Amino acid sequence: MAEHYPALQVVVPLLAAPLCLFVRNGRAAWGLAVLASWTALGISLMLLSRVMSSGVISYALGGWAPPIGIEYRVDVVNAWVLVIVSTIGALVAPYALTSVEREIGARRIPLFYAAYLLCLSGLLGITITGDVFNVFVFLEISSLSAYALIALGQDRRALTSAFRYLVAGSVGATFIVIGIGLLYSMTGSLNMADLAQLLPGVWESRTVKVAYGFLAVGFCLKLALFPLHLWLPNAYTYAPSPVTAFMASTATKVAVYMLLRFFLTVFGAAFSFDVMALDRVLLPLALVAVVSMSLVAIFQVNVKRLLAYSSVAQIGYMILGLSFATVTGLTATLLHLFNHALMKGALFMAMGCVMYRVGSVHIDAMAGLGRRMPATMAAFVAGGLSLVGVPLTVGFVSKWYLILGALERGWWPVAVLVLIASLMALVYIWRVVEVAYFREFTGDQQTREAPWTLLWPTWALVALNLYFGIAAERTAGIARQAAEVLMTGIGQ
Amino acid sequence: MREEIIVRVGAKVLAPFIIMFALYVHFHGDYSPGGGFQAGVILAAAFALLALVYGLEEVQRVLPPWFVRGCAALGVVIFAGVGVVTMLLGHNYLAYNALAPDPTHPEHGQHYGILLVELGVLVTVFGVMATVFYLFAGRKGQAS
Amino acid sequence: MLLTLLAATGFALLRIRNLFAVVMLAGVYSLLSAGLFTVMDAVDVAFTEAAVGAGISTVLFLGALALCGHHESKPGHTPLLPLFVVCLTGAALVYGTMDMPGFGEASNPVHHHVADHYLEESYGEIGIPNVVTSVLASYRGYDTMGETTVVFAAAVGVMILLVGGARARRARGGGEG
Amino acid sequence: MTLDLLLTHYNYWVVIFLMMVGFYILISRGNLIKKIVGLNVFQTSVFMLYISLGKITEGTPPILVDGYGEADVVYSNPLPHVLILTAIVVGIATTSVGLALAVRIKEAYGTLEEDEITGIEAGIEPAGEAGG
Amino acid sequence: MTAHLILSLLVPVAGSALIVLLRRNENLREAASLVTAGVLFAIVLRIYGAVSDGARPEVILAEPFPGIPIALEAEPLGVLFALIASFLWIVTTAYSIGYMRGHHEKNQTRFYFFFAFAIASVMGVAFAGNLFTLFVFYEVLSLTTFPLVTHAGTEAARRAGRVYLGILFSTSIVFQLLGIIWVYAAAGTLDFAVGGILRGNVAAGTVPVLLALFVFGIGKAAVMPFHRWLPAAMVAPTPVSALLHAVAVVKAGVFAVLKVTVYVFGIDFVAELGASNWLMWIAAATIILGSLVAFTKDNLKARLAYSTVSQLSYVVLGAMLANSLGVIGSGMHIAMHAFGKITLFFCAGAIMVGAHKSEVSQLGGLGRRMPVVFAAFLIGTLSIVGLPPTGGAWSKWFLGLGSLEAGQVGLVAVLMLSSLLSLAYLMEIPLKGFFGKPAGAGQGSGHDDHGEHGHHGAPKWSVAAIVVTATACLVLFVYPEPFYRLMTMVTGP
Repeated sequence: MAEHYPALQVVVPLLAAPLCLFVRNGRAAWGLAVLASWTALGISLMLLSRVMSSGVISYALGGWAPPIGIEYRVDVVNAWVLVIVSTIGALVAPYALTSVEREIGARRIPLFYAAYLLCLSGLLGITITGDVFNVFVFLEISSLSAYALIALGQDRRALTSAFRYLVAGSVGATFIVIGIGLLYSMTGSLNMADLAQLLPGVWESRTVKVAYGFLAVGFCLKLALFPLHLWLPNAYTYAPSPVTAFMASTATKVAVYMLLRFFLTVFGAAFSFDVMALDRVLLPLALVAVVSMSLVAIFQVNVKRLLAYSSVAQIGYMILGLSFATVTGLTATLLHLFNHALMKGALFMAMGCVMYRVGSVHIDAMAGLGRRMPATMAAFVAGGLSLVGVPLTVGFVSKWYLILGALERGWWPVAVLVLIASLMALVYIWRVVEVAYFREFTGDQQTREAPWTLLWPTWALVALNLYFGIAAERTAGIARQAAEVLMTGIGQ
Repeated sequence: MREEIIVRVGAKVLAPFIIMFALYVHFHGDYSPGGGFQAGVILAAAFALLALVYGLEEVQRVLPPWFVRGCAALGVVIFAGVGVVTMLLGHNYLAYNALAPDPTHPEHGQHYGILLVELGVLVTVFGVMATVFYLFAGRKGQAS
Repeated sequence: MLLTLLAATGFALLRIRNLFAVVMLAGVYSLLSAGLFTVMDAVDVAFTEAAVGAGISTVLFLGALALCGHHESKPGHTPLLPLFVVCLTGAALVYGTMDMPGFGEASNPVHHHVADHYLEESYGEIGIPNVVTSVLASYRGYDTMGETTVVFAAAVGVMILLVGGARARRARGGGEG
Repeated sequence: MTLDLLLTHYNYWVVIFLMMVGFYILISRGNLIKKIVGLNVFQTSVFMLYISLGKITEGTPPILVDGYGEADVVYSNPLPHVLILTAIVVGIATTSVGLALAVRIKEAYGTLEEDEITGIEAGIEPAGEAGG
Repeated sequence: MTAHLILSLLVPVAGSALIVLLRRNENLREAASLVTAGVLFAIVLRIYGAVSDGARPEVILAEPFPGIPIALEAEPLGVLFALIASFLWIVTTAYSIGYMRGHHEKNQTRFYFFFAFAIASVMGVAFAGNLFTLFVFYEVLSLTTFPLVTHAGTEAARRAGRVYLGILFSTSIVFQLLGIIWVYAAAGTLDFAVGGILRGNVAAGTVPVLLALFVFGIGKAAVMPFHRWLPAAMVAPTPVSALLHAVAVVKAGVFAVLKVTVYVFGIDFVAELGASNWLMWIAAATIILGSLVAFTKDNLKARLAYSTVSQLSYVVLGAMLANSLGVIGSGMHIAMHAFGKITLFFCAGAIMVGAHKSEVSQLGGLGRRMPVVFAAFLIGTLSIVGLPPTGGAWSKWFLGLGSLEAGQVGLVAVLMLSSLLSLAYLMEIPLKGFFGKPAGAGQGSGHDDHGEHGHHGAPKWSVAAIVVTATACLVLFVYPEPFYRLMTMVTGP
C-alpha cells in the first residue's frame, strides 16, 4: 500500500466526505471525520519520512505517465505542507465535536463534517499535485466548502463575509485560471515539472510575464496579502470557532505554498527574482502588511478579529522571507508556515473555548476569565507569547530565521521593523491578557472551565508550540532542505 | 398553472423523452459529444420540469429529497471507489486497465472504467442538481 | 458575428437594472457562447455550456430572484476604482497576448506537446473515438473526479445554507456574537 | 506586422473585452445577484479564451472518424475542451453556492444591495460588539 | 559535575512543584521553600568548588537550532553570580515567611511558586553556556517575575506590570535579539569564549553599535533611559523587591552586560577599538542622575530603587572600562551591592510590616523602637556608599583603580561624587530613625486604619534575615577572598 500513499492522502478524506451524508447522526459523522483526518496525518508523516530518505515521489494517476496524465509529485516542500495541513486537520476534527454541537444546528452537523472533510481534501489535493490545472480543481473544492463553512457562523454577518470571500476567492481563482491558460498557450503543457523545463525557452515572451502577473494577483488574493486581504478579517471573525481555527492555520498557508511552488519551481527562482523582480515587489508589500496590520490589530475589540488582522500581518512575515530571495529567507517562510499554523490554531481554539462558555469573544467578555477558565486562558497566553516570538516557542524560531535572513542581506532596517512589529504583537496580546487576569469577572457565575474535549486539542497545539520551539532543529532542518529544493528548482 | 391541461399532458409526454435523451447522451458519450455530466443535468432538468408543472410535492413523492441527496454522495463514492478498486488490484489510482487485466487489449479495462466513472458523474450531478433545485424551490414558501 | 453579438449582450448586461432581464440576457449570453464553442470545434463544451449556462443556471437564478426580488438599485457612486482596475487588467491581458501565437494556427505549441499524444494514441490506448471523453474520463480522469467532488461540495454548501429554513433564522436572532 | 497581429489576435481581444465586462460587473455592481451574473460572464469569457487556444483553423471536433487519427484530418485540440468542461462545472457550482448565500443574505438583511448591507452592519456594529 | 548544573535548574523547579503540592499547609509549604533554597545553595557550592579547581563543566540541554544549543556551562563569573543569588534566596525565603504572614498577603502559594521559578531562570542566566541560552533564560526571567510584580492585582500593579514587561521586552527584543542575531550572522557562533568571538569577524565601525545594542538591549541593567521599569517594579511585595529587584533580576542584567563584554566582545578588543568610550559616559550619567533622583523620593522603596539604578551602572561602567581592574571591580560590585541593597530592602520591608511606614519623612524616632533594623540599615548604607568596614569598599576601590588605568580621571570624580550623594540620601534614614522626632499625629492620621494591627515590631523571621545579611556585609570586608579569586580567574593573570 505504501506506494499509493500519495493518492490515499487525498482520497481518504475525500471519500469520507460523501459517507458523512449517509450517516444520519452527527456523532457518527464526527467519528468519520476524526478517523479520516488522523489517517491523513499518518499518511502525510510517512510521506514526509519517505521523501526525506529517498527523494521525490512521483505518482501517476490513472497510470498515465506525466505529462500525459496527472501527476502527484511529492518533494520535501509539499510533504512538509501536507504535514502542516493534516496536523491541524487532525486536531481540529476532535475539537469540532463539542464546539459544533453548541454553535451549529443539529441538522447541519453531518453536513458540517462533510464540508470540513472536503475542505481538508481540497487543501491536501492542492498541495500534493504536480499538475497546474488540477490545482485549480482542488482549489475550488476547498474554497466552495470553505464558503459554506464560514457561512455557518451564528452571526448574520457570517453570510456577508462568506459572500465577500466567495467573490474574492472566485476572482482569485479566475485569475489563476487565466494565468494557467496563458502558460498553456505558450507551452502546451500542464505538468509542473514539464512546464519548468519548457518555460525557460519562452521566458522573454510578454505572455509568460503577464501570466506571471495574473498568477501573482490570484495567489495574493487567496493568501490575503495586503492590500488584497479585505475578505479575511470578517471571514475569520464570524465563522464558527473550529472553522476559524482550521482556516486560519491551513487555507492561507496552502495559498502561500502555491505561490512558492509556481514562482520558484514552475517559473524558477532565476526567472522570479532576476526577470520579474518579485523580491522588490513583495518586500514593500510585506513590510507594509506586517506593520500596518499589526497596528490595526491593536485597536480591535473583538478578539477573533484581532487575531485575524494579526494573521494578515503574519502572512506578511512569510512573504517577507520570500522577498529576501535567499535560502535563509525561504527557510524562515517555510518554518513560519508551520509555526504560524501551530500558534494561530492554538489561539483560535482557545477563543473557541471562550465562545463555548461565554458566548462572545469581545474583549470585555474576557474580563476575569484568567481565574474562571485558567486552562483556556493559559493556552491563550502561551499561544500569544509564541505569536510575539518569546524564546522557547516556535514563534521565536521563525523570527530568528527571518531576522537572520534580513541581516544576511544587510537589510538591518527590515530586521528592526520585524522586531518592532513583534512588539506590536506583544501589545495586542497583552491587552487581552490584562483584561483576562486583572479585571474582575462580571459574567454569569455559572461560567466554568471549558470541557476537556475542547481543551485537549488546544493544549496539544500549545504543547507542539513549545516542543518545536525547543526542538526546532528538526523543523528547521526540514524547512532548510525544502528551501534549498525551491531555490535550486526542479531537476537541477 | 396546474389547470393548464395542455401543459400537464405536454410535460408528462415530454418527460420520458427527456429522460431517454439523457440516457442516450450518457451512453453515447463515447462516440459523440456528451457524457455523464450533461446527462445528469438533463435528467435533473426533466424532473425540474415536472416539478414546475405538477408541484414540488408531487415530484418529491417520487424522488424524495433524501434520495437525491444520497445520489449526490453516492456518485462521488462510485467515482472515488473505482480508483480504490484499481488500487486494490495493484495498479495506480484510477488506472482502469486493472479492471480487465488483458495486456493485449488494455482498452477493455478502460471501457469499464470510463463507464463506471461516468455513471458516478451522472449520479452525482443528477443528485446535486435535484437537491439544489429542491432547496431553492422548496424555500419559496418561507421567504418573507 | 457571434463575437459582436456577445459584446452587445455583455454591454446590455452592464446597463440593465431589471434583474429578470439580466438573468435572461445571461442565458442568451451563454447560448451565444455555446454557439461560438461549436464554431471552434468544441462541441462537448458547447453542449455543456448550453445545458448549464442557459439551462440550469438560469433556473437557479430565477429561483433565487423569486426569493429575493428583482430590481437592482442605482449605483450610488461612480465606480472609478473598479473601472481603473478593469482597464488595467484588460490592458495587461492584451499586452500579454501580443506574444501569443496566432489564433488557429496549427503550429502553436498548444497543439503539439501532449495534444498529439491524445489524438494519435488514445484510440489504441482507450479505444473510444471521442477524444474529449478519453481525456476527460481517463487521461485526466482525476480532474473529473475533482470536478464531481466540486459539484458535490456545492450541494453540501447549498444544503448547509438552505436546509432548515425559517427555524434556523429564528434561532439566529439570539445568537449575536 | 500590425495588421497581421490584428488579424491573428482579434479573437483574443474581443474575448478579453468580454472578460473585462464581466469583471467590471462583478466588482462595480452593488447588487449581489448581479455580481454573480458578472462572475458568470467573466468565467464564460475565460472559457472562450481557452477554447480559442484549442482551435485549429480548418480543424474538426476531436472525435476520431475512423478510429486512428488520419493525417488528412486535422482535429482541434481536445485538451482545452476537457479543461473547460471541468471549469464550467466548477462555475455552476460556485454560482449555486453564491446564489444560496444571496438568498440567505436577503432573508437576514432584507436587501441585496451591498451599500445597504454595509450600512446595516455599521449600524449594528456598536450594539452587536458591546452586547457581545 | 554536569549533573549538578542540571540540578541547579531542576531543584528550584521541583521546589515550585512541591510548593503547589503542599499549598494546603502553609508551614509545610514554606519548609519546602526553605529546604529547596538550602539544597540549591549546597549544589552551587559544589559547583564553586569544582570551578575554583579549574574545572569548566558543561552540558547541552537541547539544540533548538543547528549549531546553537541551549547549553549550561559553569565559569567563574557565572559561579559568582549563582553563589550570591542562591545564598540570598535562603535568606530571603526566611525573610518572606515573616513578611508575607505579617502583611497578610493573598495568594502566597502563587508567590512562592513563581519565586522558585524565577530563581530557576536566574540559575539559567548564571550558567548560560552561550549567548542564546543567556537570552532564553533572560526572557523567561522577565516572564516569571511578571506575576510577582503584579502580585497585588490592583490597577497600580497592572500599570506597573505593563511598564515592567513593556520595557524589558521591547529592549530585549528590538535591541538585544537584533544584536544576538547580528553576532551570529557575523561570527557564525554564539558560544562564549575567552577573549571574545568577534575579533576579525566584524568591521571596526560596527563594534560600538553592536555593543550599544547589548548595553541598552539588556534592559535589566537599567541603563538610562531604559530604567523606568525598576522603580515601577517596586509595587511588588518587599521580598521580591529585595531579592529580585535588588539582586537577582537586576544583577542578571549587569551580569549579562559583563559577560557579553568579556566573552563575546573580549575586553582587549573593546579597549583597542575604544568602542565603549561613549557608553562609559552614559553609565556615568546614569550613576549621577540616579542618585539625584533618589534624593527627591520620599517613598523609601522608590529611593532605594533609584539608588539601585545608580549602583547598577557602576557594574556597567566597570565592564565598559574594558580592563582587568574594571572587570574585577565590576564583578565584586555585583556581590557587594547585592548584600548591601538586600539589607536595605529587608529593613524597608520590616519597617513597613512592623510600623506601617513607607515614607522616609515618617521614620522619625522609629530607630529607638526597632534598633536592630536601623542598625542593619546603617551597615547596608555604608556598604552601598563604599566605606569600610564593609565589603562595598572593595568594589569601589577596584572600580576606581580601573578608571585610572583606563586614563579616565573624570570617571574617578564621578565615582567620588556619587558616593557622596548616596551617602547623603541613604544616611538620612538611620539618622532620622535614631535622632528624629516621632511623626506627628497629623501626619499619621491617614494611617489610622493600621492602628488595630498595632506596632508589633518586625517579624522574627525577618529580623533574623536582616541580621544575616548585615553581618555578611561586614564579613565581606574582612574576607572578600572567594569573590576576588573568582574574578581574577575571569580576567586571567
